[in-house]
Amino acid sequence: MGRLSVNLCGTELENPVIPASGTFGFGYEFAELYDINCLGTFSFKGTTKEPRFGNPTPRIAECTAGMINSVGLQNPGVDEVISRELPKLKKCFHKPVMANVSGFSVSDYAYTCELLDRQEQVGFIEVNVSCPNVHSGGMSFGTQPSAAAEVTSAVKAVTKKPVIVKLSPNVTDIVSIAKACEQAGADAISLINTLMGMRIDLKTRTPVIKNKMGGFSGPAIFPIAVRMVYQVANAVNIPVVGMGGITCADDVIEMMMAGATAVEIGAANLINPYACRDIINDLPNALDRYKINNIADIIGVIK
Amino acid sequence: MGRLSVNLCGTELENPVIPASGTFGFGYEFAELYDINCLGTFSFKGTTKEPRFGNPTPRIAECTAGMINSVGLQNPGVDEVISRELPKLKKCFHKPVMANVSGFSVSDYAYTCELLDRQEQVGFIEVNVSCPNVHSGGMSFGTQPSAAAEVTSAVKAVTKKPVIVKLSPNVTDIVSIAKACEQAGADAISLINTLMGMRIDLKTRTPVIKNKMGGFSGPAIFPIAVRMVYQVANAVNIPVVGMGGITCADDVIEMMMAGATAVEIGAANLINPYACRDIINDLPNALDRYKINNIADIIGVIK
Amino acid sequence: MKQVLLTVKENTALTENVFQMKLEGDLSEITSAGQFVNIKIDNFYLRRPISVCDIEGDALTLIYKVVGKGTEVMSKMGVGTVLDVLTGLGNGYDLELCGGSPLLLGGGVGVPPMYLLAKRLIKSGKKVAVILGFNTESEVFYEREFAALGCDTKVTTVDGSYGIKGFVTDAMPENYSYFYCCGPEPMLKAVYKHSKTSGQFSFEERMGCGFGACMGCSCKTVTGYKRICKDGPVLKKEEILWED
Amino acid sequence: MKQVLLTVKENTALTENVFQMKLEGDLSEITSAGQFVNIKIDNFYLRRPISVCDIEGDALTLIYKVVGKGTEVMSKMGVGTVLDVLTGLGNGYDLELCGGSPLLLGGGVGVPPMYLLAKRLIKSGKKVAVILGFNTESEVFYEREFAALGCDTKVTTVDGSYGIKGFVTDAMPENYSYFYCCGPEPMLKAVYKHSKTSGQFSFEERMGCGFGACMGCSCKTVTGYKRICKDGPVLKKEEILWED
Repeated sequence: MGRLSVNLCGTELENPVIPASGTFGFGYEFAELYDINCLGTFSFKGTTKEPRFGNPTPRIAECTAGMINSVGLQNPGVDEVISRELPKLKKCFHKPVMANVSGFSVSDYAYTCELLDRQEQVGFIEVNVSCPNVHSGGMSFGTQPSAAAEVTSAVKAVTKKPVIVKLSPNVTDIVSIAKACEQAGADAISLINTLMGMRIDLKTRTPVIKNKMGGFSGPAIFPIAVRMVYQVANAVNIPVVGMGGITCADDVIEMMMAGATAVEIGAANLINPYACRDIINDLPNALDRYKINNIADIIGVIK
Repeated sequence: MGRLSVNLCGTELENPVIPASGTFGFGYEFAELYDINCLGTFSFKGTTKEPRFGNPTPRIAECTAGMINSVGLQNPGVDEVISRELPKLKKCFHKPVMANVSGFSVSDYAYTCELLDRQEQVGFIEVNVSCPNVHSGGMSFGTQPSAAAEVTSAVKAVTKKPVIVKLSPNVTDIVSIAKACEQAGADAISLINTLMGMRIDLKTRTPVIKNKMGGFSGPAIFPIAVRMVYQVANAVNIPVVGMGGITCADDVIEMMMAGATAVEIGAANLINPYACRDIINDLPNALDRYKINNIADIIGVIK
Repeated sequence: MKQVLLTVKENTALTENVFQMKLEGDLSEITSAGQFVNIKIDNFYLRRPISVCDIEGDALTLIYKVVGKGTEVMSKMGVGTVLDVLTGLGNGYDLELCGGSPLLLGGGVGVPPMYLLAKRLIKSGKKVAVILGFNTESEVFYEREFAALGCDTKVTTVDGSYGIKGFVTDAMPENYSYFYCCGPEPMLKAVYKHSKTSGQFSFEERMGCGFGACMGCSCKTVTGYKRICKDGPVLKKEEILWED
Repeated sequence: MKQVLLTVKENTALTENVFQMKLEGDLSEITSAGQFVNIKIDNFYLRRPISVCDIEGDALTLIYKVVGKGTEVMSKMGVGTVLDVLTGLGNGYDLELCGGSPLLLGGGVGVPPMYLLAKRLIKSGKKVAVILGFNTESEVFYEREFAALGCDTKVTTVDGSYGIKGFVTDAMPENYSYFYCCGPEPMLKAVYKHSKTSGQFSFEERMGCGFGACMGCSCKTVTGYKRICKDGPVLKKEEILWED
């Protein structure tokens, strides 16, 4: 057990660094660049019951210290993820992986999670509740405690693996939603998903993103993420996985001091494909810099 | 009527540039630097019924492309604002000024607005509903449509001047709050106030801000501001004043294309004390760059 | 893909807003014409993807148009500037299928990738014809360079101020064995319609990462969903499904 | 206040993490010792406030400690770097009340503002005594410079590795007409307690703007609320209300 190891829902992670869903595919593109077994684990591309192309392009907009994406959960669907992506992943990643699941109805979530639960490669199930609920006028599950709890219970009923509920920050009271998920049986909470943002092309007088709005991520949102991780970590008794704009080892430590047991890194992978490897390599120096023996010692030191 | 002029609630502004409350004091510090009569108007320091020292220090934290402040509405109270600040302001600013009002109960707001309404220097009253309501456990007025509407009605009852309700972005559904204020008689909506954020000092293992959390502003939040301005402008039939991370003339145009009739500029004044003057001087070039005749032509061109 | 540091050796204007930048460094990952590099620019979050115009040993030539604040900063970079660049991105053109007399069509900033392609086709003994399309005379660049390679080179301008009046399609010859095309989408569609042979098109899309991770630049093709940055930017005529 | 562009003429280490930077440009707004400047650093949002150590014509001397990423970047700036600087910030020390033999006490990075102050007091014919406090010998700087001005100069180190062992208060003489003090808050409080005369203290606080607009650095005083950046950083002993 090294200085960097943390325990997430009973599983020992070599380090707290987890590439976030949607920025790391199913791993093998990055495996061509470095040995991804250096990661704590990673959260694979958001998977849905049916295959999805996602949203029309352009799907990407640049911002100061960040970007907006409107990919729209493009993925081959759970069956192909299991039949084609996971076998490919098996060749290059030998740790329990985090399966990221999205859905548009409670039953969608349950269906997809049940199938992924059976894959022994899968060590964690991360449930993205930021998706629109087709049965309530497209309102996101993640914006109401009751809806988030309903998804959590349905998923818990079909899996024995740790269920991590990934929350949307586009809410008035993140704590009430986190607590509802905890009460519904969530084994951990991960946050924050992207903030809703928009940019306009002044020359063409149209939104840069074809769907007008999209998810804003990058260093710009880090202070909001730290705040929400702090609020949630101090309100629930389950582990919190912190994410949102983490770019360097110092950011990892700040997020963990705020209350995160592990961290996810998203946009940074897109700018520097080696970001997670570089951060992991730099973490020991950062621990020395701040006189920290083991990284687990600082989880939630801010009271 | 020049290329830059806009009409806000029946008052002609020479240009849409308005320094935001809390970043421009009562004007006279900036009047030593440049003639502040070049401004459309400005929103003066948030004024409350009683004098306030505000929050303990440190009140400021740096972020990537932004800052967190936790000043806590330090101000001399409405009586002294009227007896001492406004006379000083009168010497250097000769346009109708925007009075920014905060309160901790509905009657606070009404009391302060009624007194400021009588000052002929005051051309607009901007009501900051992001403050905690002491009568409902410190929950911000701005987070519930009903509470925001209650403040709006109470203020409208005591003033004949245009009332601009300034909304908090820390909510699930900004549109419902904007609509509630419109129905309660608001003459305009301004947004966004700061996002709640937090930073941690890794060396001391304490929050940088003494009160732990504070209001996050600066270029980092611009995409969120553009999105919310767009959503609100397309949902209400009253003018919207857009703010949040505006730093240059292009940002002004983007915010107006999103639906803003005028814009407020906050944090930028603290980094470059000449920011508003510089932006006003650059706006004509920006209009040429994007082939815009009059700036009013682009208000809400994004549908 | 490889992340390398490249040094600016030259950065000069070819036209009012089209610039040529020569860079030096490890280019080992750049294997084929039609690939691109992705450049990090200080104070901008996303990298700027620029297609490879030419490569000679450790010397890379890029030609880019100033379209926004990022490329404007690029245009002001001095000799000696060191850039963080992701190299060897994209599939590039397939040279196998081109027959004996391929036709290359480039429009505007779609012209540069045609240069390395022409160079390699000629080296492999092909008879190469090139049509370069621009809006007007002041925007024309690289005609001499293509001619110098030994290409049969035609230039078209929309306003007729130089070369043949009209679009590249107005200058397409009767006979060619295959074609390669890069330019704005309307041009691609026109060539798709007018072309009598098979060929390859290079596409543009707003990218997030540029190396296949973010799915930001996906498109639908006959053979399924493809990522312009990784499975493209070059698609074969038979694969293309025009949206709209 | 005035926004000016200053050019770095020198940037050298005085100790392991304390640096001296000399800048050149329009310093017309800097009127008194104890004032500070606020420096914009690329890629950092807030400016960095640094107190004036010395000013001679258009040459400004700053002494700063590397305490974070911003000052670390500063420490690596080369000669010729041009900086956007707000000058002439803060009230500075009042020299009127100092009597014939003022005592100056500086601790750590509280030492630099004492230099210009000493220079001006001596110029006006005062007999100036200076006590410079540091933690240990390796951190000591500017002793010779103060002596060269003609000050009666003492140095204290907490660990006794150099000069008098202890704090500046352990080296305070029996007789002095007035005092000026700058250093960490515990030192200010100690001097406040030990001092037998009136005097002035220079305070530090995290600032937003540095010129009085944002109310980020307010404090309570006997004479009401004051902004450290605009109404301070210098407060008179009689005004001070210690919090906690």
